Amino acid sequence: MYEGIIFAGFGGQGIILSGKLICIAAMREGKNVSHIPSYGAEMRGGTANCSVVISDEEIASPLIRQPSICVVMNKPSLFKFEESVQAGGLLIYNTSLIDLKPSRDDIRAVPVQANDLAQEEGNVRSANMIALGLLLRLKPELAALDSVISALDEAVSARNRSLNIINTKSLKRGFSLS
Amino acid sequence: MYEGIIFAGFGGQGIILSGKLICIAAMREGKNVSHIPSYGAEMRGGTANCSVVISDEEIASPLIRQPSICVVMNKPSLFKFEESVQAGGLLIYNTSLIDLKPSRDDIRAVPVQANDLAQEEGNVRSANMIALGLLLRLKPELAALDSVISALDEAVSARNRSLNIINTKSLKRGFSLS
Amino acid sequence: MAKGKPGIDIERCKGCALCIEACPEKILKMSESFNRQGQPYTICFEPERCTSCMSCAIICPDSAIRIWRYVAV
Amino acid sequence: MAKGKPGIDIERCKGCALCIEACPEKILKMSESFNRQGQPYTICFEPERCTSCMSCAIICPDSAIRIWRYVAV
Amino acid sequence: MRNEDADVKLVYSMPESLVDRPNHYCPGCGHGIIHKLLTQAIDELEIREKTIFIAPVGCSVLAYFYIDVDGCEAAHGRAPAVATGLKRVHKDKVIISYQGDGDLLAIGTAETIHAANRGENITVIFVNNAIYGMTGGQMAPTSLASQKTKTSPYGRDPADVGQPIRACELLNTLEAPVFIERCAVNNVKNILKTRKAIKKVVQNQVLNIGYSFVEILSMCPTGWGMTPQRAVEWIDEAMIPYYPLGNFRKKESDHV
Amino acid sequence: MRNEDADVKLVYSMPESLVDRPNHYCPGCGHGIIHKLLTQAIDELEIREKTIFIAPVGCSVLAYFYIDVDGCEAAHGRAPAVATGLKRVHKDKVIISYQGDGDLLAIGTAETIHAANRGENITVIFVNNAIYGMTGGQMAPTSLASQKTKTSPYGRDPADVGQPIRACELLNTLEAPVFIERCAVNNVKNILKTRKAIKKVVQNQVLNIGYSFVEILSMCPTGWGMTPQRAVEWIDEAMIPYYPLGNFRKKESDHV
Amino acid sequence: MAETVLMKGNEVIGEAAIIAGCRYYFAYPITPQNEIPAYMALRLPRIGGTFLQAESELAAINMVFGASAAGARVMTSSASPGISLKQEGISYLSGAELPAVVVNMVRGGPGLGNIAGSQGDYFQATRGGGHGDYRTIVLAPASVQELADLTVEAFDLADQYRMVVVLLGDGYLGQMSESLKLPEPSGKEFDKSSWALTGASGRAPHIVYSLRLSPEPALEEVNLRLQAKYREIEKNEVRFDTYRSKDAEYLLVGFGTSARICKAAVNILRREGIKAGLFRPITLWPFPSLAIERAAGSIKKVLAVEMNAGQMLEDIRLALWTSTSSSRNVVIDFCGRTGGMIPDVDEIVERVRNYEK
Amino acid sequence: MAETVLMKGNEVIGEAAIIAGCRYYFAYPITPQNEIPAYMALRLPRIGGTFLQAESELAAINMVFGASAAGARVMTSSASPGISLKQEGISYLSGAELPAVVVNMVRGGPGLGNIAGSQGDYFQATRGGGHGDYRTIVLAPASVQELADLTVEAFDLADQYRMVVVLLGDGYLGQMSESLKLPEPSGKEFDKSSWALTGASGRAPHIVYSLRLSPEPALEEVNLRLQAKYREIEKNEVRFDTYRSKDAEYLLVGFGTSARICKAAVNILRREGIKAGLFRPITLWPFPSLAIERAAGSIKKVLAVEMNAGQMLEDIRLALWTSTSSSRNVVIDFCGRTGGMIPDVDEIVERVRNYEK
Ligand SMILES: Cc1ncc(C[n+]2csc(CCOP(=O)(O)OP(=O)(O)O)c2C)c(N)n1
Ligand SMILES: Cc1ncc(C[n+]2csc(CCOP(=O)(O)OP(=O)(O)O)c2C)c(N)n1
Ligand code: SF4
Ligand code: SF4
Ligand code: SF4
Ligand code: SF4
Ligand code: SF4
Ligand code: SF4
Ligand SMILES: [Mg+2]
Ligand SMILES: [Mg+2]
Repeated sequence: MYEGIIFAGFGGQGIILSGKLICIAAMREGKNVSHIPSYGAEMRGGTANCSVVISDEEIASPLIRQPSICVVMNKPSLFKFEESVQAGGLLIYNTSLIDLKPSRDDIRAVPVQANDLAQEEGNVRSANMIALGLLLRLKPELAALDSVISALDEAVSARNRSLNIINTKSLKRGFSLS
Repeated sequence: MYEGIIFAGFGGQGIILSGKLICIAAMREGKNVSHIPSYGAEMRGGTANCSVVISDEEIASPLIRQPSICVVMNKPSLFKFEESVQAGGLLIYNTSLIDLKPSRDDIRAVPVQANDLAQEEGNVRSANMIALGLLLRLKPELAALDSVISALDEAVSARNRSLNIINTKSLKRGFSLS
Repeated sequence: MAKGKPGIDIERCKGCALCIEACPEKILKMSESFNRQGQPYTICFEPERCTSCMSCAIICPDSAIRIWRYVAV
Repeated sequence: MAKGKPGIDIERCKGCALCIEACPEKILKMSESFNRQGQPYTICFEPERCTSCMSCAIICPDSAIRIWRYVAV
Repeated sequence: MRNEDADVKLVYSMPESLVDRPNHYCPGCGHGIIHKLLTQAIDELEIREKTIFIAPVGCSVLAYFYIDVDGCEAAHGRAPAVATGLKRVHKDKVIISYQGDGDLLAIGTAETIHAANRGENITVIFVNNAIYGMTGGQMAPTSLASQKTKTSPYGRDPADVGQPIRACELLNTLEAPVFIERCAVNNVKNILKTRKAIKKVVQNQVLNIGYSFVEILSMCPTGWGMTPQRAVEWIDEAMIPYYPLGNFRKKESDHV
Repeated sequence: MRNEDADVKLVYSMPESLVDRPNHYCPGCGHGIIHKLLTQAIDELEIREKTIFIAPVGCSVLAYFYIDVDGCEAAHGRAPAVATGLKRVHKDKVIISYQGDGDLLAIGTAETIHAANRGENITVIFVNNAIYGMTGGQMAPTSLASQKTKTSPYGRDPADVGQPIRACELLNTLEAPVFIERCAVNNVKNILKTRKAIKKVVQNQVLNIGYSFVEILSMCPTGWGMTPQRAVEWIDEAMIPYYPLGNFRKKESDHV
Repeated sequence: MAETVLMKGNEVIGEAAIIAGCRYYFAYPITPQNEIPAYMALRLPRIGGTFLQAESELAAINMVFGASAAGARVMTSSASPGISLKQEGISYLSGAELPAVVVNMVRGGPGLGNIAGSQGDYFQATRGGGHGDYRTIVLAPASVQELADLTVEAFDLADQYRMVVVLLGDGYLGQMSESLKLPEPSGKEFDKSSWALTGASGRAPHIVYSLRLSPEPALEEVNLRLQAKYREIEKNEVRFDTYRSKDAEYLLVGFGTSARICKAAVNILRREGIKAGLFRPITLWPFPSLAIERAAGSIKKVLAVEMNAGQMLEDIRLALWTSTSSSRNVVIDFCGRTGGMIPDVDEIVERVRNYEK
Repeated sequence: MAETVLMKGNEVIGEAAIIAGCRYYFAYPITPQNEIPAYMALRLPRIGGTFLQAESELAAINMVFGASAAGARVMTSSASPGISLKQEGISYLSGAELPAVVVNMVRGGPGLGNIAGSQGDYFQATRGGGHGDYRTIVLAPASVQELADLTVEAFDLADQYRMVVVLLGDGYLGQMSESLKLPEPSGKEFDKSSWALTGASGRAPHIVYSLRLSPEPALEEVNLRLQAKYREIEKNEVRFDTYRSKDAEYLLVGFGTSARICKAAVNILRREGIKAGLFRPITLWPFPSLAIERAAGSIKKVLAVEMNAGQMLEDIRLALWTSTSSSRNVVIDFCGRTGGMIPDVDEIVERVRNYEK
C-alpha cells in the first residue's frame, strides 16, 4: 500500500490534526508514515493543508504531487487540489462549505456535510473528524478507526483535549456514513 | 637602479615620514616608488618601520625581505633589521640612541648622531631628517636633496608644517656629513 | 430618525466584531452566514438608529465600513 | 623628616608624568635620560619630603611606583 | 426612519493612500487600524507623492502593498538604518519607519537608539503588540510579566529575562528626539488620539523639526490567543498600566 | 631626612592579581589605572580563583594578559552576550565584562541594554574615553560635541550625528540593574571613588545582588592628541560637565 | 529499545540535543524553525537547563561563545538570514576552537526571500560564510530519524574536534513529521579541563581567544593547526549513503530533502529497468569526494539534484575532475530548483530517461 | 593628463569613489582600512556629500541599502570581521537588486585574528558568505593604481547590473603608497528612474524588496533572473592580466598582493632562464576560467599562490579540470601563507626551480 493524502481547508479547521491523527494510527499499526504541513507561501489567515504519506515500504519522498486521496474542507481548497488528484483517486469534499460539485469524472468524489454533522455531534470544530471518519470507512487499509481514536489524546494539545469526546463521536459518525 | 630601503625606529621618530619624503622626491624624478608601513603585529607604543622601494623599473613586489639599505634610529630596530641587510648593503644607525656597533662586516655601516645633531639644528624631532640627509649623500641616485626638501610641504601635515624650517636645515646638515 | 448609515463591505469584513463593541447604539451584530472567505461578517440590524458617529468605521481594521450621513438638501 | 619613599621602577615607567602632577609635595620630576624603552622616567629629587601619601602610586597607570613607609621600631 | 428629503454624504471611507486591497492581517489585528491612521495623515498632509514607507520584518512586512507610496523593505530590525540612508539622500522626502516590537526593541535596539540619538529627521511608528506576531507568538521585549508565549510557556519571568522594556522612556533619555508619545488603538477614543499623534510625527518631518516617535499599543489577538474583544480589554487591563499612555516629549521648532 | 631607627613597610604595591608584565597602553592611559583598581578589588574580595574576565575589542583587548584570572575574548560589542553565556553556565563564578565606549555604546548597544534589562548577574566596567582608542582615534558615541577625531575632523556636529550618549542615564530607565555609577580616574580623589565603585560592582555579583554597572571617564591622551597632563584636565573641563559623576542607582539586597 | 514515535523534525532536533546532554540553548525566533525554540523553552527549564531567547542572532551566537567557553554543551538554531548574522560569531568560535552546534533550517533566499525550504546556503555552510580560513563540519540529514541521530552526533563531533558543527536542514525537514526512534546518548565523554573557563583555581589561567597579534607567525600557527585538524577530519569523518548505486549507470547525487526526491526517482527508474542509483553525502564538509569518485566508477552520467542553483555541484566537479581521477569522463548534469521550490520527481525521472536515448 | 601623485591605497579608494560620483559613504571603523573613513570624513562634507559613521557594520550596510534604494551611488568599507557582519545586508541588497560597492581590506582570520593583510576571505566574497544563491562581482586590485581604477569601475558595474560589487583588497594594499594617476570619471550614466525610490509622483509606487511570498514561484523567478544575469556577467565581465605567460612552462596564479610577489618571482626565474609566467585574475567572480584554461595550454605546472590556505585554488581546479578541458593533465601546485603572512618570493622561486628537476 502506498497512499499520498492531502488534507486541505481553512486555518482553524483542524487540517493538520487530521493528518497527524492518521499518521499516528498508521504508525502504531506498523506502517511507514510522513506528514508535512504546507507552511510555505501562505500568510496568516490563509488556507492550510498537509501532505500525508502512508506506505508499507520506506517512504522515499514525503512530498506528494498527485495525491491518491484528497480531503477538502472548503471551496478554495477544492479549486486548488481537485486537479492534482490521481486518476482513480478519492476526493472527499465538505458540502457544508462547498456549494458546487467537483468537475472531474475520473475520480471518486464523495460529498460529506461535515460542518452540519459536526454541529449535530456537538461542535462545528469537529467537522474534520467527520471527514476523517468517512475516510477511514472508505479506505480501511489506512488505519483502524480505533487506532485513530486512541491517537486522539496523544495528538491533541492539553488545552483542546476536552473536545475529544465530541471528536470521538464525530469520527464514529463519519465512519458510519456510506 | 633598484633599492629596497627600510627605515626603522620608535613610533614618533618620524620613520614613516622619511619613507614618504624620499618616495615623493624619487617619484617626481620619474622613478617608480612604493612605500609600505609596518602596521601588522605591533600594538600601540611599539616600534615603527616602513619599507620603501625605489626603482627604475616597474616595482613587482613592494615587500622587502633583504633591504639594500637600512636606516635604524634606535636599538631594537638595529637588533631587528641588521641581519636582514643584503651583503654589501648600507646600514645607517643612530648613535645617539644606539650605544653599540653593528656586528656584521659584510655591509657598510655608517653611524650618525642623529638626535644630537637634530638638537643642534633646533629640534630633536628632526633626527630622522639628519639620517635621511646622510642617506641622500651616500646614495645620490635615490633622489636629489632639493627634491626631498621640496617634498616636505606635501608630505608633512599642516599641524607640523612649522617644523619644516628645522627639517630642511637638518636634511642639509645630514647631507653635509660624510 | 436615522442620521446616517454604515456601509459594510461584507467581503472585506473578517468578523472581528470590534465594530460591534464600538457602536454606541449597539445596532451591529454578527451575521449567521459566511462571506466568501468563510468568515461571518457584521450586519447592521437597526440602521434607523445609526447616528453616523463613525465609531464602527474608525475601529475597523479592515476598512470594511464606510459611513454615510444624511444631510438636509 | 621623611615618612616614606616612592620606589620607582624606571623600566616600567612610560614618562606620562601623571605622578608628578599628583604629588602634593611636588618632589617628583622627569629624568633627563631615557630608559631602555627610550622613554624619560620619573625620579624623586627630594625623597626626604615624601609623606608616603601614595598619590603618585595610585595614579600611575603602569604600576611603576611602590610606596614604602617608615615605621618606628 | 430614513429621511427621504435628505441627501447622502460619505463621511467616512477608506483613505486615498490606502490601497483598496484586503489586507492579510488576522481578524481584529491592530495593524489594519494603524495603516488607516497613517494613510489618513498622508492624505491630509498631501504628501503621498513624496513619502517613502519602510516596512519592517514582522506581520507588517507587506505593508508597502497597502500604502500607496514608494515602499522599501528593511532587514529585521534595521529599518532605522535604512531610513537613515534614504533620508540622507532625499532630505525633502518623508521617510516613515514602521516597526514592531521585536524589530524595534530586540534585534534593532542599536539602530533604534542611534537613529534617535542622531536626531535623524524621520518618523518612527512603533507598533507594540507585546509579541512576535509574524513568527507565531514568541516573547517580545515588550511582553508583559507572566505573559505566556511560545517562548515563555510558563509565563515571562522577570527574574530570568527582565521586565518588559519601555521604548518611550528609554528614548526619552536622549537629547535629539523632538516628539515621543505613547498611544493605543484599542478603542475609538484612543484611536482618535493616536490619529493626532501619527499626524504629528509625520508633520514634524514635513516641517523638518526632527526625529519623531510614536508608540502604539496594538492588538494581536492571534499571538495573545484571545478573541479580538478580549484583546482590546487586555490592552486596558494589562498593557496600559505598565505602558502609560501620554506624551513624553514635544519640542516645537522655532519656525512653527 | 631618613630616620635610621625606623623600619620600612611596603604600603603600596602592585595588586596580586595584576600580572607583573608591562602593559601595552600609551603613556598616561586610563586603562592601566582601571586594571589596577579591578585587580585590587579581586584581591580584596579573594575571588581570583573564581573570576572570569571578558576583554572587549578595543585597546583593552589584551587585558586578559594582565589580569591573573581565567580570561575570555568577546567579539566587538558582544561582551554582555558572552558574559550571559558564561554566567548562565557558571552561576557561582564572577563574570566581569570590561568594555570601551565604542564597544559598549555603539556596536554593542543592543547587547548592553538587553543584558542590563535581563538583570544578568554580572559586572560591567565601562571605560568611557570618548574615543575609539584602538583603531586610532575615531569618534565614539561618547565623543563630545565639537570634539575633533579622525572621523569628525571638523568637530562632532550634534546636528548631524547627535549628542554624545550617556550610558548611566540610559540604563537607569531599566528596572533590573541594581547599581549604576559614574566615576573618573583623572585624579587621585576620583580614583579612590572609582576604586570603591569597582569593588561594589564586583561585590554585588559575589553576593548575587544583580546587574551592576560602573562607567569610568578615562584618559586617552593618544586619541585626544593631548599630553597626559592635559588629558586629566580635559576630563574635568569637558567631560565631567557633560557626564556628571555620581551614583544613579544603588539597590541593596535584602540579605546584605 | 526505544519506542517509535511520530515527531516533527524541528522538535526532534530539540529532543535529540537534550539527549546529547545539551542544557544550554540560545536563539532568536525565525521561521521555519520556530518549533525548536518553542520546544526548548518548554523542556529545558524543567530539566535544569537554560533556554534564553536572545535579543538577536548576534547575541545568541555570542551567548553560545560564552557558554561553550565555560565548558558546556550548547546549541543555537536559526534559518538563513539569521545564520548570515551569525557568521562573525562562527568565525570567532572557529578561531578560538570552541565546540558548538549551529542548526540552519534553510529557507528561500537571497534576502528576506520566503519561508519555504531551500538548500541555498550550501556554500555558506561549507565554505565558511564568515571571514578567514576556517571550516565547520556540515551534517545534512535527510529524514527525521537522521535529524535525531545526527544531532546527537553533532555534539560529539563538536567536542571531539573543538569546532563548530552545522546541522544543515531545510524548512521542509523541520516541518515534517515522521516516525522515529529517539537515539540513545553516545556515552562519549570529552575532557575540557585543559581549556574551559572555570576559574583559575589551582592552575594557571585559561584564556579563550582568537586574537594572535604577536609574535608575527602566531596566527599562522593557529591556522596551520586548524588546517591539520581539517585534514584529519577529511580523513576520518566523511559520511555518506548510497542507494542502489552498485550497478548504476546513472548516479543521482543529492542531500537532505533533495535526496528523498532522488530516491523516489531511482525507484521509478529502476522499475522501468533503468539503472539509476543515488549517492547521498551526509557530511557536506568534509565532502565525500573519494567515495563519490569510487561510486562513479562505472557511471555514465551523474545528475546533481539540489534545491539551489548548483552549489554542491562544485564539490562534485572537484571530486570527479581531480587531475588523477579515473572518472573524469563522467558528464555531470545538474537539476536544481531555487526559491523554496522542490525538484520534481517526474522531471528528474524524465531527465534520466533521456540519457538512455 | 592627470598628475602623478603618491597616495596611500586606502585613501585612493576614497578619492576614486568620489571621482566616480559617490557622495554617500557609511561605515564603521576597523583596522586596516581606517584611512578610508578618515578620508571620507574629511572630503565628503566639503563637496556636499554625506559621511556617516554608523553605529555598527550592520547599521552601515543597511544605510547603504537605504541610500542605494534612494538611487544614490553609495559605498561602505570594512575588513574581515566587519564584512562578516554585513553578510545579511549583502544578501538583502542582492535579493532586492540594489547596486552598492563594498570594500573589504582583508585581514588575518579567523576570529579577531590580527590586522595584517590576508586573502582569507576569498570564499566569502566569491561564494556569497550570506544566505541564498546570489553572487557579487569581486574585483581584486594588485596596485594602488588599480585600486583607483577598479574603484571607479566598481560603481559602474554595480549600477549596470544592479548588484553588489566587492572590492577585495588586503591590509597591505590599503597601507601601501605608490605613485598613481587618478582616474577620470567614466562618464557612464545609468537610469534608475524605473526603480529608485524618489516619491511616487506621477507614477505608480516603486517598491524595493526581496520578500517573495506568493505566488509560489515568485522567488524562483527572481532567482532565475539573477542567475541569468550572472551568466551574462560571466560572459562579459571577466578581467585578468598576464605577465610573461605566452611561452611559459610554469604558470603562477595569484591575485592582489600575492600577484605582486609572483611577479617578482617570475622576474627572478626568467633571469635564470626558467620559463615562468603569471596569470592574475582581476575579477575573482566571475573567475577567468576560460582564460586560464587557454593560458594553461602549453603549461607543465600551475602554482597557485595565495595568502590563505587555498581558496582560489578551487576555482583554478574547476577551471582546469573541466571535463572537456584540454589542460587537465596540468598539475596544480599550491603555495599559501595564512594568518597575515606573505608568501615569500624566494620560496616561490625555489619551488619552481624544483619543478625543473
Ligand atoms: C534576521 C532575522 N531574524 C529573525 C527573523 C524572523 N522574524 C520575522 S518577524 C519577527 C518578529 C516579529 O515581531 P514584531 O517585530 O514584534 O512584529 P509583529 O509581527 O508582532 O508585528 C522575527 C523574529 C527574520 N526575518 N530575520
Ligand atoms: C566587528 C568589528 N568592528 C570593528 C572592529 C574594529 N575595532 C576594534 S576596537 C574598536 C573600537 C575601540 O573603541 P572603544 O570600544 O571605545 O575602546 P578603546 O580602544 O577606546 O578603549 C573598533 C571599532 C572590530 N575589531 N570588529
Ligand atoms: S456610525 Fe456609529 S451608530 Fe452608526 S453603526 Fe457605526 S458606530 Fe453605530
Ligand atoms: S470591525 Fe470591520 S472587520 Fe471587524 S467585524 Fe466589524 S466590519 Fe468586520
Ligand atoms: S608618596 Fe606622596 S609625597 Fe611621596 S612621592 Fe608619592 S605623591 Fe609625593
Ligand atoms: S605615573 Fe607612572 S608611568 Fe607615569 S611618569 Fe609616573 S611613574 Fe612613570
Ligand atoms: S499575528 Fe497578531 S500582529 Fe500578526 S496579523 Fe495576526 S493579529 Fe496581527
Ligand atoms: S590609544 Fe588611548 S585608550 Fe588606547 S592605549 Fe593609547 S591612550 Fe590608552
Ligand atoms: Mg510585535
Ligand atoms: Mg573608547
